[in-house]
Amino acid sequence: MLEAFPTQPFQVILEDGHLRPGATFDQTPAQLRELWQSMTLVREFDRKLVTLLRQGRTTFYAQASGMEATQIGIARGLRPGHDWVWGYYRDQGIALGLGLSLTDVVAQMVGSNNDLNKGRQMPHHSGSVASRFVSGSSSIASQVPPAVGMAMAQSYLGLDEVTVCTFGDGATSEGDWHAGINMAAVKNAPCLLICENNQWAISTPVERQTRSESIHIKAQAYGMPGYFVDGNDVLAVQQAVKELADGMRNGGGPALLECLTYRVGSHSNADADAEKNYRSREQVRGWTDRDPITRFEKFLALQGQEIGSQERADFVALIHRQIEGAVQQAESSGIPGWQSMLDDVYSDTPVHLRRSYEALRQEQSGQAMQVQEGA
Amino acid sequence: MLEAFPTQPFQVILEDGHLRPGATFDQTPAQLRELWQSMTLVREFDRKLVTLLRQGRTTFYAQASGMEATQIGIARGLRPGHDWVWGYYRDQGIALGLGLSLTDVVAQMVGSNNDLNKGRQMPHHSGSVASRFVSGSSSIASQVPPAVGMAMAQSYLGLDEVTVCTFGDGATSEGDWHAGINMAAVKNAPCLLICENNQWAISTPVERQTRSESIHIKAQAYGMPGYFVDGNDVLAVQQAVKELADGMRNGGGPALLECLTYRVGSHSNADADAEKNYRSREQVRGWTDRDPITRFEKFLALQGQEIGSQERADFVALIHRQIEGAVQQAESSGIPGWQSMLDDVYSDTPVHLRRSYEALRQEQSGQAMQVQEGA
Amino acid sequence: MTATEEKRADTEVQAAGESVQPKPEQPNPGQPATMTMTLIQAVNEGMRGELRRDPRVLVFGEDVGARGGVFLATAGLQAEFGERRVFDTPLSEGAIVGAAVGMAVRGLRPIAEIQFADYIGPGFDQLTSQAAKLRYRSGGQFTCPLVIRTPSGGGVKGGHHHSQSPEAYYCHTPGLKVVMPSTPYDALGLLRAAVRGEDPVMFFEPKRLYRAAKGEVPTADYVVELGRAAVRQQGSDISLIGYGGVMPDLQKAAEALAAEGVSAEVIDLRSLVPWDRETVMASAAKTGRVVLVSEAPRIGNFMGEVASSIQEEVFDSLLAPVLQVAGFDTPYPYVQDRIYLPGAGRILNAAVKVLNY
Amino acid sequence: MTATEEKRADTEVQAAGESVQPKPEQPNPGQPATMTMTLIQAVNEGMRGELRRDPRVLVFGEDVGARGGVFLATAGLQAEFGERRVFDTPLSEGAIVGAAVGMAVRGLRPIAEIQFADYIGPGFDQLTSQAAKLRYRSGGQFTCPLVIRTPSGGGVKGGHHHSQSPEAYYCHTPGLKVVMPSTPYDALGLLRAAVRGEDPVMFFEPKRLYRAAKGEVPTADYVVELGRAAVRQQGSDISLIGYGGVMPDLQKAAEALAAEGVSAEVIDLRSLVPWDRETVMASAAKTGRVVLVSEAPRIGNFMGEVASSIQEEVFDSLLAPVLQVAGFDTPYPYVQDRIYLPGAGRILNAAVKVLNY
Ligand SMILES: Cc1ncc(C[n+]2csc(CCOP(=O)(O)OP(=O)(O)O)c2C)c(N)n1
Ligand SMILES: Cc1ncc(C[n+]2csc(CCOP(=O)(O)OP(=O)(O)O)c2C)c(N)n1
Ligand SMILES: [Mg+2]
Ligand SMILES: [Mg+2]
Repeated sequence: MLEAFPTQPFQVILEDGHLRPGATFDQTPAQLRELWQSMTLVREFDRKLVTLLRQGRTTFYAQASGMEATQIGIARGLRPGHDWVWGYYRDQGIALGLGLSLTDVVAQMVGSNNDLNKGRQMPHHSGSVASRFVSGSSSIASQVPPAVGMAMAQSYLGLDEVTVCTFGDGATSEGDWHAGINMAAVKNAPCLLICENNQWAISTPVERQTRSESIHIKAQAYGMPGYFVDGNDVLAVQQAVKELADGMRNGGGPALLECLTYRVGSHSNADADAEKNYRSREQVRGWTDRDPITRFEKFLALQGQEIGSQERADFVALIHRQIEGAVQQAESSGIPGWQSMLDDVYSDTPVHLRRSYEALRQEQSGQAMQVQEGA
Repeated sequence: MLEAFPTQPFQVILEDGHLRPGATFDQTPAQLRELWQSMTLVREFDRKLVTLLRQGRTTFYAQASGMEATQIGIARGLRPGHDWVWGYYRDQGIALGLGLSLTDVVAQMVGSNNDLNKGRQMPHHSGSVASRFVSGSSSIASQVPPAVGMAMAQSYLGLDEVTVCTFGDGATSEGDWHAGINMAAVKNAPCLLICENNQWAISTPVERQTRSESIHIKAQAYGMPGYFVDGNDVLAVQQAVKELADGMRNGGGPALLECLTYRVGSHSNADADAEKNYRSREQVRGWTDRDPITRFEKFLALQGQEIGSQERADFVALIHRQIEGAVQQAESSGIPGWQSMLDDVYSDTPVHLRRSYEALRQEQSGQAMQVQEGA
Repeated sequence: MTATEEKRADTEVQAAGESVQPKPEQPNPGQPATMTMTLIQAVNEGMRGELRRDPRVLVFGEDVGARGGVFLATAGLQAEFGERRVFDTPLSEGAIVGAAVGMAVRGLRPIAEIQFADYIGPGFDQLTSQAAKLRYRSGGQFTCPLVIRTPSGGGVKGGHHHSQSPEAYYCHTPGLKVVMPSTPYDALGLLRAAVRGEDPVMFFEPKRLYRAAKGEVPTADYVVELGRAAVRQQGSDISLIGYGGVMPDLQKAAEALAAEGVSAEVIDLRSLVPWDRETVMASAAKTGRVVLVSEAPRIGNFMGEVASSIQEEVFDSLLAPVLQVAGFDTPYPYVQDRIYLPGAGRILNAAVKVLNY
Repeated sequence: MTATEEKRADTEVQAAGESVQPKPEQPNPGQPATMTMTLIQAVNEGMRGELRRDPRVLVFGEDVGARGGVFLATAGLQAEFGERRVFDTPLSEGAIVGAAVGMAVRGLRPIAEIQFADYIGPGFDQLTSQAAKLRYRSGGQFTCPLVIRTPSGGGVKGGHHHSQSPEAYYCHTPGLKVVMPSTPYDALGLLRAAVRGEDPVMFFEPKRLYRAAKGEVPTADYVVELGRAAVRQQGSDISLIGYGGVMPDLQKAAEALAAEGVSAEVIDLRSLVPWDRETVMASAAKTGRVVLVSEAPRIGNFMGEVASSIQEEVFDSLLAPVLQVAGFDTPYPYVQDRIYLPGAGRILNAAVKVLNY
């Protein structure tokens, strides 16, 4: 049983890869390998996408590197396709973990015709109704009240689903974060609110985001339990999420869970140059030394399930091939045309949009004059 | 020294009027009498204004009855005209306590020509720059971020002022409440955030406003001390406010102070009939039995400073006469004319408002046609 | 997730979904064909009917439960449908609007009340970032059919926070539909259409007509489709076009004109997004003279779009400029409440200007 | 409070106030008369100059300190003026706008950055309930001169939360002034006017012109008064009127028209509230043909007000309907970014329609 408001984060695997004395786990060797694979997938996805960005094949990228244990732990603590997740832009690891295919996630990053979102959002806004991973809004913390509302619906409908809502440490300063969490508490909505505390919000460190001693302690303001796990320990995150989600299925109320981790990459490619102005390489290095995948590999080795170097190389190569395939698939599927720009505003097409459609049709079919465009 | 996060509210005067063992106070007998007078003024203001409302001489009224110790305690804990207060609509007691005259407060209630706000707001939105009591907005909790900004300015300017921001229990659910308080903590702004917890927000009891065990405990979410006083004990409120404000003058950071009290009147006259649908007379009676003025009178008697019945009657009569005078003064000052409607939108009068002015001038001088108005 | 799990999950949800399917509205043979009611009774009836018809409908907001709402729009609903379906929320418009979005995504039909339109502000980001864009941004995968009901407009001497007409903000937010009835018939019909539709709808209720607007309403089920204006009075000389709280003033101005032998067409837009271009253009083309009336501040109000569109589309038919009668570009005042509002006199003046052009 | 206390309090404040009085801008004799800069450099220079001139000026927002803002608009300011005057805030637009209001009431001159105009939403209530109404509601007792700077508009393939043009919301909020420069000269001059003025100003910066718009800027102190449009090109056949990011497209369309022998007048509104009715009406009356261009969604955008006003005021001079070229009534798209934006072609088409009318 997870303890609320602990002083130290809950761990299953110690920094050196040993099982914490007293800790247990019930994953089969195959399941443990799957965790490693999923985390590695997220890491390699970052690497590959940064390369693609450099090649000009995508326009924007924000790494989840360093946060793989948190994101895969969350996904693996849930019942995918059953529980719902309202995440945020950096949650590609959760998306992949919940079963969105590489094709889906890559298509969204490219905004191609095979994007489930029809190319309507910038990269990092995947969504899939089949995976119950809701296409997010860029507006920080705006996912919190809707996630709570969804949990209220689940409880009204008597479903045994839970809704997970994830957000960064920066998000905790927004008014809607508070508004939503307070509502969850008052309505006892089965919403698991998870902070992926990577300690930075662009250039603002968490100490200048809030003066509270931690994020999870904020749960006290809502009469809700606050839990704290080592976000670089995939087994700890998975166990915590599973325990809390299962508690909610059985009528339990909401909880706030803080996963302490670190963003080892830059905020996004747009931030890569500026990063040196606000954080030291030493701080980053301190956290790359605490890499969640490396820690898990040490654990596997200590459990006699070492990842061999050939196995690793093969798996990484496989992922890169798959991503390359997904990119090619996206690219060859083409980009949504002008017509799609006018769809899905409403369930129907009101007269003003029909008129826009007609005007654009004429323009795009060359019936209108053209002026040479370009800078 | 006030203790942060206590389990029981801080008291100086016990329910039966005895001084709490160990408690002290330093008011002179004259100052104690003044406290009684100020609380009685607030009480009688409610009575008289309700009468005026019935007579159709005002349009709206919201009683502070039951909350006099909180409001007068706050005003008397501050340096009036020096410290600033961002209050809310029910703070007529603070306004009067800070030195707004009955004329000022009544004129605002009437919206007459002698209203400092020029009749621009509905009743209950007094403001006076001389008293540093800011004309408020009806939008609940919207005063919190500005109050914090003002405190930031005070600290930037090196002033020894503090800003007090008051709000109801209901206000604590709003996003801006959180946004502002978090900012105050991070910026260490000398802002004293005071919740007048009267346990109801219209028909919503505080238990359905939040599930936290108290309001002051919410301070933990901001790494800020939370204090708790008996809001029906004027000496406790005054001492707490003074101690906290003085601490801030000397470089201390913000604090959250909860004054536990009760709204014994209806939310407003608009709510008088509906009240029976949501709260029991027993609950109200339980709290009228704990009346803050009665308690203070018992205390005075035990201190050998009893309020004689003649003294009381004379003082009450005086107040009613003064209020009646203020009402007559307001009524005879007239109502701001149409021109005033177009002033003070900006520091200057942009062309579109000059045009409106011209159009209205024509209309109001009868150069435009008239249609018989009225239902 | 294995295929079996997937199957089971689906079945569960469907089962839950089935238990909350709407029932067809049943005709009641004993009932009279119409009833007289006020606008607020129609709103109340509208919610009651939808709550009865469709178990997916929930009603919530600040003080809507035992209190029945500060205007009593929800009076009696909690008593009839219980606290699970009609409930109070904490004092947070962000939470209210946001919760409605999430409920709608999960298959419910939330009707949320914002106590006054002046207080939507804290829920603004939820409306513009979440409700308005969810369908679009997800390529139609996720939708949020919901209704935000809120009393709006002036005339109750409530000062600026109980009198504003903020509808233009939401009209300028693609993805939201916006309506404002001015009669009990329309209130009931539009509310049903909004609840049964698939889009987020801002439902503004002109509070000064809550009890002032009375009318006959069919007892049988009907809807008023969004996007259709109502021609309140046919006319040939001039078109007076408005919506919401100003409608009685338009009627009064039309009567005054009639007394002078001028035949005014009176149009109630009812629905702002989408708005009924066809009816408006036909009228403007017919009369060639148009006065647009709204009580919202002039700059950027919704009638700017209507004026701009009319002159774009029927320029040659216009015999005079399209004039606007609007609120002033000031915060809504307190003591000058009645001066601020358009009113029949100002409408008549504009009409005369247009007629004498 | 006793009279002595009152006196003392006043003196203290004055003393504090005195220490933060602005210095008059000093001419620098060694400087060249003008400098070339980009729009974002002008914004940066504007803040630097005001920070130097007036100790009451503070600059804050998300990531504006060490990071220098995500567009580097505040680059170098914290290094020069320290963390007391240029600082990062928590991630909360409500707190940022609200804090600016409170600071301004206490005598400071806050310049707050909202990272993208799309993120003003959480600060909407602070803007509309507090900033816009404080002077009015207090009868002029309290005022809040402040500037909210924010990058807005599309063309950077940022999807709907990095591309929107929400200025109409604020234009429709009496009490706020609203400007949007499209040149470095105007950016610097308007920013100074905004900071030195006594009102809350929404200062929208068309982000796609941040580096694309380059120009000569005087090194001497000057301001661009709010409420004055700039006639970018005199012309006699048609008026092309716009503001912000679309201005280069208007110029391009005007060039294309010139090539066909059509003389277009090009007007940059620069200031939306108040807007320059005089210049616009004079131009419309002169040419009789007007195209209004804005990239905001059409319904309820600011140009609706301009169109409505033009036809009201110079109806008889109009030779054709006033046409609008605007954004579409959809959430701002991602992949069709360039199709969504007006662009010179669409402006030219509208111009030709108007000319051939
Ligand atoms: C309402 C809002 N304000 C500002 C932004 C701009 N912004 C994008 S990411 C970000 C930092 C978020 O930090 P955090 O929540 O900690 O998430 P992280 O990026 O660290 O995963 C900001 C300020 C935004 N997207 N939404
Ligand atoms: C943003 C906003 N939403 C709703 C309202 C309507 N309203 C006025 S008073 C009130 C209850 C406030 O309760 P509380 O904060 O406890 O103060 P109290 O009236 O008890 O003193 C509500 C909901 C408002 N004024 N502002
Ligand atoms: Mg972070
Ligand atoms: Mg209360």
